[in-house]
Amino acid sequence: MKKVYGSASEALDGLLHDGMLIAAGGFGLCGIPELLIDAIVEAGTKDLTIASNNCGVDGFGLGKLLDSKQIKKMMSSYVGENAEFMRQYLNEELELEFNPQGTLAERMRAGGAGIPGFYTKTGVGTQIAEGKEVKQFHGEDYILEEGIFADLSIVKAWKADDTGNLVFRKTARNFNPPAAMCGKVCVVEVEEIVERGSLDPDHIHLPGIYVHRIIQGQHEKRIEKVTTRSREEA
Amino acid sequence: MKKVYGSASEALDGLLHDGMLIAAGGFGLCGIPELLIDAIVEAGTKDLTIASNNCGVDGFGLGKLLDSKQIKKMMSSYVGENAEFMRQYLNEELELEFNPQGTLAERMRAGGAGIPGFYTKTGVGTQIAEGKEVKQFHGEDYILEEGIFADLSIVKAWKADDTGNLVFRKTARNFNPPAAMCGKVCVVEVEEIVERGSLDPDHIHLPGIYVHRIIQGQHEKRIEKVTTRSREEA
Amino acid sequence: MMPSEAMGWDRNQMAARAADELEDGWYVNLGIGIPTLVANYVGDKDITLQSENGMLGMGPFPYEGEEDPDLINAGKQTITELSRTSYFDSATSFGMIRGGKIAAAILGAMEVAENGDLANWMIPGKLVKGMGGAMDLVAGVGRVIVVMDHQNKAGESKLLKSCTLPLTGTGVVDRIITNLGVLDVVEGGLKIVELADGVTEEQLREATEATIVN
Amino acid sequence: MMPSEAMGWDRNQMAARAADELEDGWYVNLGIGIPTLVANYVGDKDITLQSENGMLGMGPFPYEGEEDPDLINAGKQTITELSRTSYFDSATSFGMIRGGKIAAAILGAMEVAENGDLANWMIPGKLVKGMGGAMDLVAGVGRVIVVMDHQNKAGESKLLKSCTLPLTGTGVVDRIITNLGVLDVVEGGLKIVELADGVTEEQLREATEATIVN
Repeated sequence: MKKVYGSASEALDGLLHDGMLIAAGGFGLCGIPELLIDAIVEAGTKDLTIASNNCGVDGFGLGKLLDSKQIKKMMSSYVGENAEFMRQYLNEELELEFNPQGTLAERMRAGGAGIPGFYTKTGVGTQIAEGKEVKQFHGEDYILEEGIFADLSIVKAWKADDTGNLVFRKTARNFNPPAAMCGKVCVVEVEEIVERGSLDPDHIHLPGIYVHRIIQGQHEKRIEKVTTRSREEA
Repeated sequence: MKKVYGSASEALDGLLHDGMLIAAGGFGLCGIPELLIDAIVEAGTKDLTIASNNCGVDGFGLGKLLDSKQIKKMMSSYVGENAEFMRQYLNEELELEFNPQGTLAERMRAGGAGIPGFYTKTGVGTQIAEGKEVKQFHGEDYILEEGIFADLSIVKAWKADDTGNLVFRKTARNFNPPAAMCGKVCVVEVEEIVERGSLDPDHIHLPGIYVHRIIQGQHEKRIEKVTTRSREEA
Repeated sequence: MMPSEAMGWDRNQMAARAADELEDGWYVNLGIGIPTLVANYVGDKDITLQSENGMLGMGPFPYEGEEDPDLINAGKQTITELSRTSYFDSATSFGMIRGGKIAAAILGAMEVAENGDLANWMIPGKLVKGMGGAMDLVAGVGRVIVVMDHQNKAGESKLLKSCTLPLTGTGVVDRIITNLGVLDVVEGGLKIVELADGVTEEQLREATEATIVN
Repeated sequence: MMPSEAMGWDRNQMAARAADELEDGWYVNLGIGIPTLVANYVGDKDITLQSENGMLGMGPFPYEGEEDPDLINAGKQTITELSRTSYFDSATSFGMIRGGKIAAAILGAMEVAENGDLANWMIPGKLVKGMGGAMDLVAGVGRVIVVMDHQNKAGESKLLKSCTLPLTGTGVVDRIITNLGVLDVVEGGLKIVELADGVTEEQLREATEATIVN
């Protein structure tokens, strides 16, 4: 069963349709599926709902899908690092569903684990709780949050073998595993495809069962906020 | 903050009380906290409720706590690999709450993740659903299962550093991470305590935040069912 | 009526027939008993076996002397790993089961009803060891295939109008492979897909309590 | 009334005072702004910092030229790792937050009410970027410590009878550290724990809208 594809466009072939729900990995610009986003821009798929913690920046990452007006709705915890997002949002060209960051991650993980709903204390008594069921456990209020079941997951990992076993690197792991889990189909871009058996089976972060298609490519890996200390501080 | 203790008894000092709920890692006899179980036998703590997938065998693992009649109730998916379990159960000396294996694992993980309840399709329409809330999502029935919040977790890992970062080995991982997560206090026994910094931070299975006390010791690691193939088959 | 063991497929033939159900690229969970034998018949197909205690890519039993106490399957037997193997914890393992990532489970059963209800975990009045992962599997995997003898030792049908034993899951079975043939759970009852070697449709119908539809 | 910046502790003194709240062995989450400075004052205490994008054991900023795009904190700044560091995914990260494993969060705020309500994520009519992980943190961690100026730029109290802005969490704040002193949320209102250098109780009371109890 061949999982390795030649390019991002090939890997997405047949998987895109207008109005679909896509779950995307990444936090800020760290660990984002750059190449797959570019291929979706190229494909021109419209009216997308995207579950992703953030929405990129002007001209990079998911920001590109904003520029091309392919996004109908974002499900995110923190957005607006780009002017185009705010312009479209204030003009009501873009819908926005705020999710607390942990609720968003857990909703993805829940969707992937066949859990349609779970209770959390996060957001109780706030705007986030509006319209949501409240239930008491052990004398305290919790709200019901629903699992996210995406049509497609787009994910960035560090290494993969050809069966789709994935390894991530440092904080670039972030939302990638939960995003991968919640999609009907999951397409992954990696920096390196390694030989089967070369990844220690104890150290695989996401087993190949979650991964349907893989591409290897070059990543820009742009840094959003370069912060350093001077060597004198040491 | 010293997490490393000299013996299982020392590591459990002050943590045991009659009637408490203990979550234990392990599957069958694989990856069980042998040394901590022995220390609880020695301590003589009574009326224990134990959440563990299985209950050991006669004279080994949790079976020892059955022999000493310290267990009041088991929360398990599969039991009775020992005669003493069945004797006590049929004499109504022992309570038993069956949980489907995945529900048990998820209940532990949920407790550790601050989720007091979640919905699952597992067990809908069966004895397991009796007395549990049923809710529809997307036109299908799901039942509500509650998170497990244990007083103490007892866990077996392969390696730890002194900050409690853990690595497990092969299928001995099993219930150990979810069991570790759901305890107010978590005590871990390992085969080896390694120097801080020698575990790759990308390959830590359970971060030290979940681990309060650690001991290093010798493990019998008994095999329940030795099965082999003859070399001629190859 | 004759006990069914005498008729149709033997255990290995049933396992071979069940292996035909598996498609290239599938991740599959095999129950204990006859389902375990299915692994011997997958041939060249790219099938990855899950062991629900926390492993994908389950290999064969080890050679004598190479048993590893940290490497067992869900039946607690010593096994080996493959080049595709990955390990994970029980919550993750059942996350993939509940989440529908396992394409198929092949399981034994005590009873199957014509509406797809399955009973395979307890007989009231007898010692009950528990459901283990069976309830999670039947509720979660993509396709549930039951492999079992068509009749019990008393010669009674195990394919029933409705189950008499406590259920493992309701409406969960997709296909049943018995020594007499292959049947699908469809609207209104069971549909005969295939007859075992030397078994007539009449023999199969006669050995079946469940409604058989066209 | 004078803007509060002129009185009491400066930003670094507030951060130093907040660092006194942390106990040996704690796992702690620091918000952006003044809370970030707290890391400079933990001294010899064994404190492990969480970055909620998936890291425990957050180290200092890298030296120039050693930035790693795969290693950032929750404020998206480049950082470094330590010998105790571990990485994990966002679901696991917020599992430990929601599950109460993080002993304390030190956060900034726009408003705190005398019942512990906290508002720090949006001002209606202004651009709203989102709550990020703030709602999860205040609902989940063991102890929520707010560090903020006592008054806003217009000289109005940020410690209120009830919040006017949309809430981040209800009844979640345990302790407030401002430039004027330290206050605890207790039954009936706020209790003065400590006065900042050169600040009198009268000055603090005058600068506070919330009920102050003994």
